[in-house]
Amino acid sequence: MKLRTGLFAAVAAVALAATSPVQAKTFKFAFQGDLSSLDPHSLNESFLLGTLGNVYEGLALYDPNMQIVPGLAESWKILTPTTWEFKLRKGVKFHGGQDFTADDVIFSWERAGRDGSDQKVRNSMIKSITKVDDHTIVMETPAPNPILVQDLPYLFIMDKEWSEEHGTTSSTSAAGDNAGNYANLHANGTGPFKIKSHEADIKSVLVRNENYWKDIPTNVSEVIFTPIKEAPTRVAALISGELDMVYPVPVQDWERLDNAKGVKALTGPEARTIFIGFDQGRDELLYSNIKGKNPFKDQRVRAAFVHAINLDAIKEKIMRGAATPTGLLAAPQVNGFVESLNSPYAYDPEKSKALLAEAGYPDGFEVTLDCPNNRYVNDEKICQAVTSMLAKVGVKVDLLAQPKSKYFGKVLATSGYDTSFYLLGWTPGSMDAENVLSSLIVCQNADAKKGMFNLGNYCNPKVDELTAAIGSETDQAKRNAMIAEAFKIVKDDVGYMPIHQQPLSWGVSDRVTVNQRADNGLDYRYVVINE
Amino acid sequence: MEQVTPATKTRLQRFFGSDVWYSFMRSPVAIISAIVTIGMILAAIFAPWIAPNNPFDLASISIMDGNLPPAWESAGDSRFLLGTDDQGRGVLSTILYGARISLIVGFFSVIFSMVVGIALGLISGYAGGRTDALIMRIADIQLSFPAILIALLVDGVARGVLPSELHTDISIYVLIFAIGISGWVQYARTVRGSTLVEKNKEYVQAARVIGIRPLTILRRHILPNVMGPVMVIATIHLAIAIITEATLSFLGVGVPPTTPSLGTLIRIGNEYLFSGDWWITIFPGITLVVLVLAVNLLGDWMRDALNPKLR
Amino acid sequence: MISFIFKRLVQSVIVMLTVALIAFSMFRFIGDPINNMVGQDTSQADRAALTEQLGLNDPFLVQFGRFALNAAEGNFGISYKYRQPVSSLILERLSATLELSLVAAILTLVVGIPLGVYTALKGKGLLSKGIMTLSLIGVSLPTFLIGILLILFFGVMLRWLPTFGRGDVVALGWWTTGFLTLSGIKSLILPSITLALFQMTLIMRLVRAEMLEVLRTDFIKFARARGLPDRSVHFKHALKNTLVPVITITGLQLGALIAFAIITESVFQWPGMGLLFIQAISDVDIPIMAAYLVLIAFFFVVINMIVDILYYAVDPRLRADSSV
Amino acid sequence: MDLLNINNLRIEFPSRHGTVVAVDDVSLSVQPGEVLGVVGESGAGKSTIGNAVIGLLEPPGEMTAGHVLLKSEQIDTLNPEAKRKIRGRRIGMIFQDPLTSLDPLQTIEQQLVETIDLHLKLGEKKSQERAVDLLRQVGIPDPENRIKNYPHQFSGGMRQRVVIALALCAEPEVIIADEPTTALDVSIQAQILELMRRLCKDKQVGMIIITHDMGVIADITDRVAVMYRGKVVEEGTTAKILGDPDHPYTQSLISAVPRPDIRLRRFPMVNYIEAEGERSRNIDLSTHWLGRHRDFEAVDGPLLSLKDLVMTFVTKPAFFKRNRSTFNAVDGVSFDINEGEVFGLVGESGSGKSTVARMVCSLYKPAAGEVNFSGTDLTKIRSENERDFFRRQMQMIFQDPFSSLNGRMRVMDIIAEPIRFHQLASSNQEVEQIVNDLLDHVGLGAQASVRFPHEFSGGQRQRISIARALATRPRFLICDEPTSALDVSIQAQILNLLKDLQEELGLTMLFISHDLPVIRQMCDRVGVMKQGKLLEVSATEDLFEKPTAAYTRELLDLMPRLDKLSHEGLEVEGA
Repeated sequence: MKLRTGLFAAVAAVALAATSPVQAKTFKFAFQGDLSSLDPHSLNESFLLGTLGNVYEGLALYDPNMQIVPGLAESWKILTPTTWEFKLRKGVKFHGGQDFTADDVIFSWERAGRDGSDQKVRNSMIKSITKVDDHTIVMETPAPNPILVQDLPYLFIMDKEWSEEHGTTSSTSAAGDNAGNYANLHANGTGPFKIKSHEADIKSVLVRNENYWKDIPTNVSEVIFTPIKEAPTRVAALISGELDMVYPVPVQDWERLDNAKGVKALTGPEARTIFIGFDQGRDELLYSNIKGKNPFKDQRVRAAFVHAINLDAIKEKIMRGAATPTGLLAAPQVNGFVESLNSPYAYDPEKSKALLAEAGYPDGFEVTLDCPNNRYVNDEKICQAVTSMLAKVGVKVDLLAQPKSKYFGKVLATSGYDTSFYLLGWTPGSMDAENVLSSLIVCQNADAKKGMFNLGNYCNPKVDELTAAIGSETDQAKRNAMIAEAFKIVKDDVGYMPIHQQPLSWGVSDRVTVNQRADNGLDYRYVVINE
Repeated sequence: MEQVTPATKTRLQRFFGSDVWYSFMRSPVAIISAIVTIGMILAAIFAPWIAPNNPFDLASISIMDGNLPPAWESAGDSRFLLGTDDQGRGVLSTILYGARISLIVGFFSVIFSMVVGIALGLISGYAGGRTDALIMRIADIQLSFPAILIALLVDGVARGVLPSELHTDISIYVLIFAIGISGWVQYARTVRGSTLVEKNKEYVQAARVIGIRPLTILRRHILPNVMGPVMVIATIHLAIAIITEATLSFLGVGVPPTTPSLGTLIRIGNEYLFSGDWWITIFPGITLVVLVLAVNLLGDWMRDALNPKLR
Repeated sequence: MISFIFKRLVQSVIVMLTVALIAFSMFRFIGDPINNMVGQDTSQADRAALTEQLGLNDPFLVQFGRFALNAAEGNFGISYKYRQPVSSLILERLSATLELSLVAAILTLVVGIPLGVYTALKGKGLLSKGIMTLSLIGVSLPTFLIGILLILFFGVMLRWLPTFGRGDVVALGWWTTGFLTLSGIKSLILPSITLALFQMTLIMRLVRAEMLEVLRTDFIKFARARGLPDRSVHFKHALKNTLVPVITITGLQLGALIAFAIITESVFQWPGMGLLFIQAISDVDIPIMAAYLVLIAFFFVVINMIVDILYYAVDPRLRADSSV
Repeated sequence: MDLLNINNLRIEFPSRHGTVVAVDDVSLSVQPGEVLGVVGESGAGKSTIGNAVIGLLEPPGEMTAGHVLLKSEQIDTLNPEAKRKIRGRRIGMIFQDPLTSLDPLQTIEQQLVETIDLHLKLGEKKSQERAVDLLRQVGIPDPENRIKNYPHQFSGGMRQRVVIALALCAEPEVIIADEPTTALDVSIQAQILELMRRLCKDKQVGMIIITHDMGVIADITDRVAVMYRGKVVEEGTTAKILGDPDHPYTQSLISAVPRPDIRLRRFPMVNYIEAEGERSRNIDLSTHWLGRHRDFEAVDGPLLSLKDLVMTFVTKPAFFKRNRSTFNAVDGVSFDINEGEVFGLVGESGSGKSTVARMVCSLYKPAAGEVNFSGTDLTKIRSENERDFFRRQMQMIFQDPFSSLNGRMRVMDIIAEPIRFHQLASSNQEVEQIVNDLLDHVGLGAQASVRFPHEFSGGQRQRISIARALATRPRFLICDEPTSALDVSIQAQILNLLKDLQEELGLTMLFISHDLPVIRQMCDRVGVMKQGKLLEVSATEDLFEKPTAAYTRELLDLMPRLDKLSHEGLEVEGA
């Protein structure tokens, strides 16, 4: 009996310890996917970058409205069109206590360019970095680049010392050794939160960095992130009060969230454009019944496709009115957005049929549409709707919807762009149209790391010329005019089939106030727990 | 009219005169479940003729009809009795077609298991010795793994081996194979057990004394006598196969959403459960449960009827 | 007894080797392991070096031997997706799955066996018929549907119980437990019921069938003819004899719980091995699949051993010292 | 005062085909120290009476009339709890199969002590002492130690002793024994019967023995009630019923019992229960189908000659040969059978006699030795086709009429199978003709051919078996316990049929039985087997009159004494 009482007391004590409200303000949230690594250079993916943006920082930061503000660099100035000088912030310490210096910037830039890194594009924007003194550096770009700082928030700075000490001088990849890359599971940044624990696909706990260099609004002392794959589970967990915030929330659940007590849907337009691309590069499509030629090389076929799609129906029925149909690959939040080009291609199935007949496919043809099923808002459903709409003009689409890991494994450069017809979404990391042009629209050029995400290799030399010029044009007005011209060409060529700007769709408890950034990023700096 | 003597009864008459039929006619549960099962099978077979619209004909469905509630609700549309899903497919029609796929997968995987299981069970039981030991050891090992796990593994392996563009087209065959291969052990063990009993019965020895060759003995004498328990297992297995298919589809490794089975429908509908579009998931869910329940009840009754000592 | 255990051990080793062979074949022949490990930029020479370094050029048996030895040490290589050692991924999730399965197993036995006995003894009663009908409905409801309905009812509508995850867990060394916190225990309720329900009905029906079978035997008839009271006939003689065949199948079913947890974990976002496995399947993360397979086989082998020994303890006929 | 009275008992079983009256207006009584035999063939309703008396009638059975009095106290109307208290305490029960009557998971002691303590409330210690004492009384050696054993550690006879001890636990006034010795070998049977008789007299217990076996009746009972179709047709002292039966059923029953002391030419017509059927006799073998193709080579010497036959069985299977343990079921058996002779093989269960039969017809492959049939060693034949030639000449009739016919096939197909296989007929029409002839010949009639086996009684099925065996026109017939599963009157019919066929067709026979009286009726020469060895071979009359082996003498001594049975209507051979 005595033993039992003792045991009970011990259990109770442990239970108490685990549940007793330490003066912690804990913010719990869930996302549909996992934080796949803690290595800041391992994957160029929005969620990873957004989350690690609370742990690591770049030379510049986004403010709540996605405007660039100084970060680890106090200030910068353009010396020549291709050289910039950055004054680094003094007195900043990494979580491990190391000082932040110019060497760390140079090391991190180099690391981003090494094997295993997924940030090689950001590395290649800079030709060299010269250390002037411990807190001054000069960057040289390969060509004039007026928007260089736009790309700096996600070029995260790691501590050189720490990295070398733990042998993680190149980014995490799955190569050989069983020990794994140290930075994959450990982090040492300068950001406002530190990683307390990270169990892949189970839970990550972050705690406040009390020595953060800047005053920030948040009163959160601990953040618990749980990946929840199933949308209904996610929503249920929010409604039942277990979580403070979940995202994304299925658009059809907005009404339900707003009606439920203590929670609401937090929505807004995302800077992400969803579009469908055609393989226009190959002479014969990989996945089609048309042999010996590529129907997508014919502008009329592409035009027929875009006119067959009823974007309003997709908006109303699949997105529950929550998307903005578009005719442009850049969203309104993106610098260089062109209002006049934003109107979608008209829905006109008759014209579509006529164009197909004109191009020599009166009975249509067959093609396979590659589609992710867990990446974008209702991605698979959009593809299904497109499939059914194309069926009405005689095009038989085979839909291959896969989880994002497999989908990206198939369609990206890694597998040699193994697709004929695909759905993709894009948010320009720099929030500038140039990123859209150079990633999605210029001809593929593996050496120059250009057009890397132009999976169908749409290629128009005029656009390439304009993009090159845009890259080095510093006059904002001239630059925007050139961007508009390039987008006009793409639109006339029907280079892509833009669908819509997808909505941001968060579910938030009334207990907290969060800032919803247009790139779907959750910045803990602005999370406030209401009393 | 001449009296039919017992000596000239046909097989059908024999069946209707049998105790099994008698017990069937006396069990309302069995009758109802048989009617439900047969009704659903017929509805699935004739889905293309009785479904109000064809959910697989992409050209005929319109997304503008999407998310309509059942016809009796104010926003409902009389064309879609049970409402529509987000793509504008009538739920009633998708259920009919979905049940068709579920039943196809169920039936063929059961047949697959049955053929493999009976063949191996007969061989194992009749041959004995090392053949028997080997087959039964394999069966034991496989039995260590629940069917759902084996089906998942086979499915996973198939995904790894086959090019991804094939997945949609052959996913149904992969499913049939995966569920089928996971179920043979039960048949094999039962058939082996019965074969061991039957082969020592004197009618088999009589056939051997006559000189009948083993394969003929297995086919003509033993097989018909071990089919009773096999039919019971097959019925119960059908229910399990349908559930397994639904589960795999629910987990996202079953049939693709363009040709949804009941499990896929529930998975799709599950996303709408909170938004108030309950009909997308509730109706397929009810259909699945009713179908499986009916088959289970039938199997349950059959086990009791064919095994009179259990009553 | 010793030789009996030794024999079972040898059999277990054979089973494990067979399963390891299947797992290894999956790992080796599905997709190119090298391709899954390196990036697109890796040169042909580096690939060749890695192939050599990993020993993928060695004879099949050598490779298999190495795989088996590594597996025996718990080393299953690196997950393609997580870029972490599979063993650490599994270890993080092991306690979650085992705790869930354990609670479900206890539920299964504590509810299933008494209900089976009750329905066998009171076969004609209304309650008993009701239980039987309910059990059939239980067997007919797919696990995932049960889970969804439970979440909807108890989590969302009533807000009584958590709808996902394990709640707060306490780490005891590498083992994390949810038993020591209120939220951990609350979190266990819905998933364990979901997981247990199907097995519970199975066990119940099995116990009922076996019990009915035993009740028809001559020794029960003889026990009644000696005037033994029902309590003794039912529980002393019938139940004990019922349990002999039930033990084997129960062992298998309890093992199955661990694997069936895949579905439950998926519905409840329970951070266990099953969730890891199901995601590995959609990602074709072969090292995880292989490791999971071997681990499940290991659990089964252990459970089977325990069952055999129990069987041995319960049934005197198996003990070899019988004489005439 | 009667100890137990059963008055006008009527028991009904409602069923789909209407209500079956299992017991109809039966009245019986037992005195202390008296053994009452209830005898009848299967389905006579005798076991139902026993169950009704102890209140354990199996549903849906129902006692619709009559009452049961124990010492003038009516017990059938008592409540279930009161009935339970009578069971074991005042009425003990012994069932047929000792192998299944004991709980396998409890020691003998646990089962005995539980029962003793329940009824006599002696407490643990006293109950244990009594349990040991009881075991000693029923003749279990070393009871102090054996009591700790589990049932599976006892042999069948010992287990029946334990069952009897359990029935005696609480000194009941009445014991009902339902076929107490049917599952036992004849030597054990005699011991058990002796034990029961002694206990009955010593303890002045009233005993009802329910049996189908006239030998048991003759051995142990004081009075006999003969049951037929639910009714008691005749009741009286054992001597009267056996020696001078009044009722025609009893007369036919008794005349059908094979006698150990005399050899009959044929059993008298015993068709009280089931018509023997019209056989087409006197066929002319020179023209009839059965006579054709009988062009077997004549043999010098014996038709069948066995030399040092050995058969080994695996008792503990294992994947590797060296781990297996084996025993020799047949160990060096040699004997000859001459053309036209009926050779009997007799022995208790497990003596290896059936194994010999199965080796002769190649169902088992001998581990060693020769099976010479018309000069060819069958064990040396490798090709199946070559073996078919001998299979045609050699057929077998099995013991169990319920399992020896494939229930899924019509009688036509069953009998036609060997004809078709050996291609003994040129057309389907001819096959059908032959099958109908055969059915006629075994007394079933051609109309039987379209029916299924389950539509026939056990005796009729055995006739179908015989017809199938004859379908290859064999010269050699093996009969493996062909009548041991049959009621005694049906047994007589089948034995008659076999005798007739043997004479008509000049068949050579190997006749296997555990039943010495049957052997005496059927065989010309007899071999006695024990534990795989052939102890002696001699002419039948010599064996019965002057056995050489000690074991044979023992067997003969243990045979039930049937000399009190009426000889009326019997045609004794040689007399």
